Amino acid sequence: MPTSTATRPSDDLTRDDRLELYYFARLTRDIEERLAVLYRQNKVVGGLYRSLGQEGESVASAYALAEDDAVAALIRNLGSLIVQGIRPRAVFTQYMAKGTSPTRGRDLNLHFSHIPDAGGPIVVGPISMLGDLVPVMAGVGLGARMRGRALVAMTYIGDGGTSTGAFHEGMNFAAVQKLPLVVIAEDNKYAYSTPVSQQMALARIDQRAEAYGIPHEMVDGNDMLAVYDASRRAVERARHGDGPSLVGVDTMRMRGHAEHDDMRYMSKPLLDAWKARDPIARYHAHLVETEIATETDLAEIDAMSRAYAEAEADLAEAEPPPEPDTVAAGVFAGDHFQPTVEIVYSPFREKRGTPRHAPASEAGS
Amino acid sequence: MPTSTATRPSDDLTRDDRLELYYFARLTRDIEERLAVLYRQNKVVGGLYRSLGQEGESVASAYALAEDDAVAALIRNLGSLIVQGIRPRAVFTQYMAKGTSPTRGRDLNLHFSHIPDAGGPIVVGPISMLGDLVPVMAGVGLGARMRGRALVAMTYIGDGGTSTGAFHEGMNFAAVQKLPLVVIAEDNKYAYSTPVSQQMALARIDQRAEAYGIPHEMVDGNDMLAVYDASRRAVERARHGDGPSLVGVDTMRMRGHAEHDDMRYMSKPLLDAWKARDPIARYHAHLVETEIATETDLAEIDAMSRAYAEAEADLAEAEPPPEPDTVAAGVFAGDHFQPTVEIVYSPFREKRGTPRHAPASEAGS
Amino acid sequence: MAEMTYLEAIRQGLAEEMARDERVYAIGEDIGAYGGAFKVTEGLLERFGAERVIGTPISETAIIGAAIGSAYLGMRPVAELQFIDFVACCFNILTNFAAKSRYRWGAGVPMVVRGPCGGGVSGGPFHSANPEAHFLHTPGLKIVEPSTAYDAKGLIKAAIRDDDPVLFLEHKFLYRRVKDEVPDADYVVPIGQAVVRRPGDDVTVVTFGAMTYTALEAAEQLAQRDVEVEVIDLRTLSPLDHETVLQSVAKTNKVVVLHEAQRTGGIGAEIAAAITERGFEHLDAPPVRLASLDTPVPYNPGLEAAFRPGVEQIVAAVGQLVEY
Amino acid sequence: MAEMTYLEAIRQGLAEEMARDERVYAIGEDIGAYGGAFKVTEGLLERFGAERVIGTPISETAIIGAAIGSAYLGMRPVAELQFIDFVACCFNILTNFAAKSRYRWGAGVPMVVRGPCGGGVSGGPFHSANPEAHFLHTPGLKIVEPSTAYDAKGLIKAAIRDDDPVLFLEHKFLYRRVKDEVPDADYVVPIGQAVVRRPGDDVTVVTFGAMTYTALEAAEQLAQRDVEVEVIDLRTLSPLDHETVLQSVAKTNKVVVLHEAQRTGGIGAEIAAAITERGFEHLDAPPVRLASLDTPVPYNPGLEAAFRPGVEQIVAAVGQLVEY
Ligand SMILES: Cc1ncc(C[n+]2csc(CCOP(=O)(O)OP(=O)(O)O)c2C)c(N)n1
Ligand SMILES: Cc1ncc(C[n+]2csc(CCOP(=O)(O)OP(=O)(O)O)c2C)c(N)n1
Ligand SMILES: [Mg+2]
Ligand SMILES: [Mg+2]
Repeated sequence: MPTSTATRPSDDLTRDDRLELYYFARLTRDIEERLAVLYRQNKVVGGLYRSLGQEGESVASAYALAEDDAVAALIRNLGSLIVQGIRPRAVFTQYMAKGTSPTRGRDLNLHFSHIPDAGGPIVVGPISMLGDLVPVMAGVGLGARMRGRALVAMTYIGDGGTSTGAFHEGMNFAAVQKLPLVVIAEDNKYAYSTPVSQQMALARIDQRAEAYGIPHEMVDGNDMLAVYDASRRAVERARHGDGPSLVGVDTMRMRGHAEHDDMRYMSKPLLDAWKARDPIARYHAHLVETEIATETDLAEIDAMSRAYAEAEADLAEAEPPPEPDTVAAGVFAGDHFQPTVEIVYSPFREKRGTPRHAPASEAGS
Repeated sequence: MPTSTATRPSDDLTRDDRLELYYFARLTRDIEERLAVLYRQNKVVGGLYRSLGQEGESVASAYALAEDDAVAALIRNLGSLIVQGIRPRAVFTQYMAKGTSPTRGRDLNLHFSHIPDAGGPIVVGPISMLGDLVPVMAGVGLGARMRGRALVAMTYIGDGGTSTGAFHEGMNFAAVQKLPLVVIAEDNKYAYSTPVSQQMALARIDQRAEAYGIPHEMVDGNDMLAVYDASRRAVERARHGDGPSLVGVDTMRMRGHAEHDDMRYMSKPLLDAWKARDPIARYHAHLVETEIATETDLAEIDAMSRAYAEAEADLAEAEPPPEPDTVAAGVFAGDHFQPTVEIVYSPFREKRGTPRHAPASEAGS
Repeated sequence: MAEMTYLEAIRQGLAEEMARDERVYAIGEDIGAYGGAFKVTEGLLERFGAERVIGTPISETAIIGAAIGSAYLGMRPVAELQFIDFVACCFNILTNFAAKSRYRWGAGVPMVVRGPCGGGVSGGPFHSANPEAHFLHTPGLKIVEPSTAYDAKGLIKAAIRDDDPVLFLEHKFLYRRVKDEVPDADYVVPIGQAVVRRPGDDVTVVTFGAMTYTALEAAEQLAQRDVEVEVIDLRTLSPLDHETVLQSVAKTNKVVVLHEAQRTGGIGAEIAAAITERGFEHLDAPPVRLASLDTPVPYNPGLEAAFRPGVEQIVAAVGQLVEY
Repeated sequence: MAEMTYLEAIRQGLAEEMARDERVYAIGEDIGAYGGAFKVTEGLLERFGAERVIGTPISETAIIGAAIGSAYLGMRPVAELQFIDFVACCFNILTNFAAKSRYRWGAGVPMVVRGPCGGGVSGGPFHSANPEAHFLHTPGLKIVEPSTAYDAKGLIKAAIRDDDPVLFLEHKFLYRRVKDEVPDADYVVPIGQAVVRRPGDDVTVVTFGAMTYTALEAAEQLAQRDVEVEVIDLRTLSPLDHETVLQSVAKTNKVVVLHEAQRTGGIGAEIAAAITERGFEHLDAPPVRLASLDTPVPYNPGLEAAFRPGVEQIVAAVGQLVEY
């Protein structure tokens, strides 16, 4: 694992960057905590799928992207959307199937897109069928190249998702075409109830990449800076025309597959062991230890994050359901439906264009 | 490449085994030569897909199987069917869409099965969609295990076929379930017109296996004994419960994709270089050099093979077309259609049960 | 006799077949320790062991491929798709390998592919599919969809004993909502037989699955207006039981074809076309199709309700037919 | 005006669109140096370069996925499937990702998926598919199938300019057998419009693709018996041009629906059902469906001929309708 090389991309992160990373992880968790409350109140339509314990890797990997790059999140990658500026309210309205949600109540949770014509972050939503985002994001990379845009496409895949044919075809195509694609492969120990040992005969998920001849590395997924470093290396390779990479993250799904899951199949000792490795707590401790922030600084961020999540949830709750008579519109072009998602910036940047980390050319790669 | 280990499985081959191997390769080529004539005479219905230059690997790999094992051939693996005892006439009738063909004229070329209830070789035919035979043969291995049969399932995949999602899913499933599956992956430089470099970003096809954590090796596909050795090692592993293996064979498709293919995209120097490495000529030279056979011995086999291929072709030609009114029968069970394929034995064994190579337990593995 | 849910009936039918015939086994994602996403296979792992209750990677094509290969070796696989929507991921191997095998080579593929279908539970565009029309056009494949616990058990047994591949659609809305009497004795519900759920002389409603209950509810309301609706539950969708349908239409002369999948290209087209072809002389009015809108299945409950046909539409359509 | 084959017309239409709009590009297996299995893309690599004529690995799902992703970035991919049969291998990503994208998110996927369909060339069970019915039931996807060179060029252009995914079925039997006049000027054949190929008052035959010629031949024979058949070539299969069909049926009062795919669950069911629904009062006889048998496509030419509907069956069916 090349994380021991002398210079780490994260060395270039400013104090604000580091605090922003913390904020994004916290906000991700706070949004989900709020969703869990709404779920228990029966205000979430359908299921709730948490990323508890994995917020760090989603946030830190997406943090390696530039503002105008493209990201495609799976259900447990809320953090990546928060980093790219998706307004939390949009997420709440999705879960509550509101008429003003990015899908106008037509699809669930993180299943939404944001594809501006030019400029601004690109978000491609998934379909439920796992694996398909890999070829689609390879296509985003291909399209970008053809349009002369130097963007990088990042997406995620679970240990389970790597077993799909679509994953294979997409990875291989990206490799042959040397597309600017970064795939974060999350070994979170389970796919629904299936342990990784029943998913693949591999000790390390990143070995999947060997079949495509693409660079890969495995990192501690609960060490946010390690994830950032590996992702950043992969993003730089992609940006410099060196093709796709796969970053394997070793992490743990700390809840059941969904909130309704009884978790009976999950190993208790494993859960306990990983509890001690909570990515946010670890990063918190790191910030304090390295004197980048005081407990008070972080408590302030915590409070800000929580208040924001709650305010956004409240706004979303007040939104109306969709009008039933809108149901048939928008199957084909020519209809009026053109959803928008509001892009927001963290208090650490506040406006578009403020660099959130050292520019690509200066980053250690 | 572990072909340099002290004992090679092929060390155990008897003189008859070695001559039989030669005979099977010759017969494969002779059948195809005859098919080419029939094709030019417009007696073949549809296309003709040759295995010229690859007969050696199909024959030598299947030769590592036991008589009652299961094999699934692709279009260029006629040799493997000949080894397992499929009567050449069946192949000719298939190509000529005869009513007495194993599919009664319903499907083409090597698209046929032979699945005896117990005992005898199992042949599973392909569908045209590449890749699917891998999960299906994994299933044959699974079924065998459940039925308490110690058989090994072998199938083939082209460089192109390894890019399909079905290949991936099948390999991974076989690996996780430790199924008795051997996959021969043929790098024959092209998939239709697509060079391997546009198919995968890999120098060696066997590296595909890395994604599944299964043993693999790469062999000179035009060295019949090398192919036999590697296949035999894989077959032994499978038979002993050690799960699937992949054997990569480095070979060359010496004709176009099909007889109608203009071959204009094929590299002439590459073709010339491989011409000098013809597997049958090389094996012929080896047999003479090692004094296992004289030129005369081999000329006799040549003549026998050619005569047999011609006689079988003539028999097939005389067969009737299917009755048009049989067209609707046999979609569901309860219909009368139950095709059979005649299993024959080479002059080197002549009858079922004659061992064609040293029994599994004694073979070097 | 025991009262049990639709879901329990499937589980019991599957378990009985596994006990009866050691060639029967279950394969699918999360079907082992977890008992499947909907718990249909709960307890099977404990009872039959990991050799016969095989949890798989997320690989629908491998699941079906493994089922096919093992069926060639004499096994009788029952493959679960976690949601029937994922059948899209194995469309090729199911329609091209499994369904065409017998016709091409005489090699039957006795296998059941089962999974939860249907909407009404806010599943959204990828967890609400009613895919029968995609497979109706696949010679070699049978399709069944029970609406009662009795039929669920009888049909799963029939499907497992069938020598050809059967797509077994389980309506997830019914899993725990429907409960009825199921005999203790071994029985099957033969594939290919529809059933009249409610007799009536005025208008026939042909339907299946969860819509059977919607039709019965509408029939109840219409009866109060002295309109007697005959409700036919097809149970098997391929091959269709044209006989039962035609007999009813010969009596009522008016028919509504009702299903939950989208309208265009749906199974209703085949049913309506077949009725017209065979029963034109009996028809006093054109067969009316009631189905969902031609959109993906929307997630929001209000939208989904607007998308799907309901009691109201049936009552209205029957009312119009009566007037016709 | 220039006379050219159906195949050349597609090639020309594609090339013109690539020249007109740099966002249009081609992707598929062997479409580059080899020019595609049927040579439809011959010369495009030389003219437009490897950046816009992308040969791919054997990965249909990756082809469609790449097309979708690039379409999100503003490109207009034209994806070739070597045989349309292989659409089964990307069924999921095409029907679930591409077709549902606009409805869910408002993100259109302007893309053409084209490939050779159809039988009559001894292609056997996996190289003869007419898959329209599998996709008719997919809201969000359009389907076209030209029967003339003129339409082939006009429709490929319309498909490329369309803002939604279009499945473009090219009948391989027609590739080199059909030749007609194609204007030099830029033109499109609008998606959604059927055309009357031969006017007639007695019986309507609704068909498309290669069967158009079979129908015309039958009409010719029937004319000698003073039976005047009106032949409608649908050209677009989704959305269907019900208007043109109904107008004809209102005149003839009798209709044969003819297609090459298997009968059960075929597009003929939808057409027949829609005619009955909307035109019941005009019908003097039930719409008759003529289609292939419900089996996989057999390989042997004699079997395939017995499998497919031919001139004889059309003549017989029309004859019966006239007598009805
Ligand atoms: C093709 C496909 N098959 C099955 C499912 C059902 N399913 C949804 S999530 C899930 C488990 C996913 O596991 P993994 O990829 O490891 O991601 P994680 O939930 O652990 O983040 C399954 C089986 C699906 N979504 N897609
Ligand atoms: C899924 C699928 N896509 C496309 C094809 C069309 N096709 C038939 S053979 C072939 C090339 C196969 O190449 P390879 O796997 O390398 O085998 P080879 O012909 O070289 O032996 C292609 C693209 C197919 N059969 N299946
Ligand atoms: Mg996981
Ligand atoms: Mg090849």
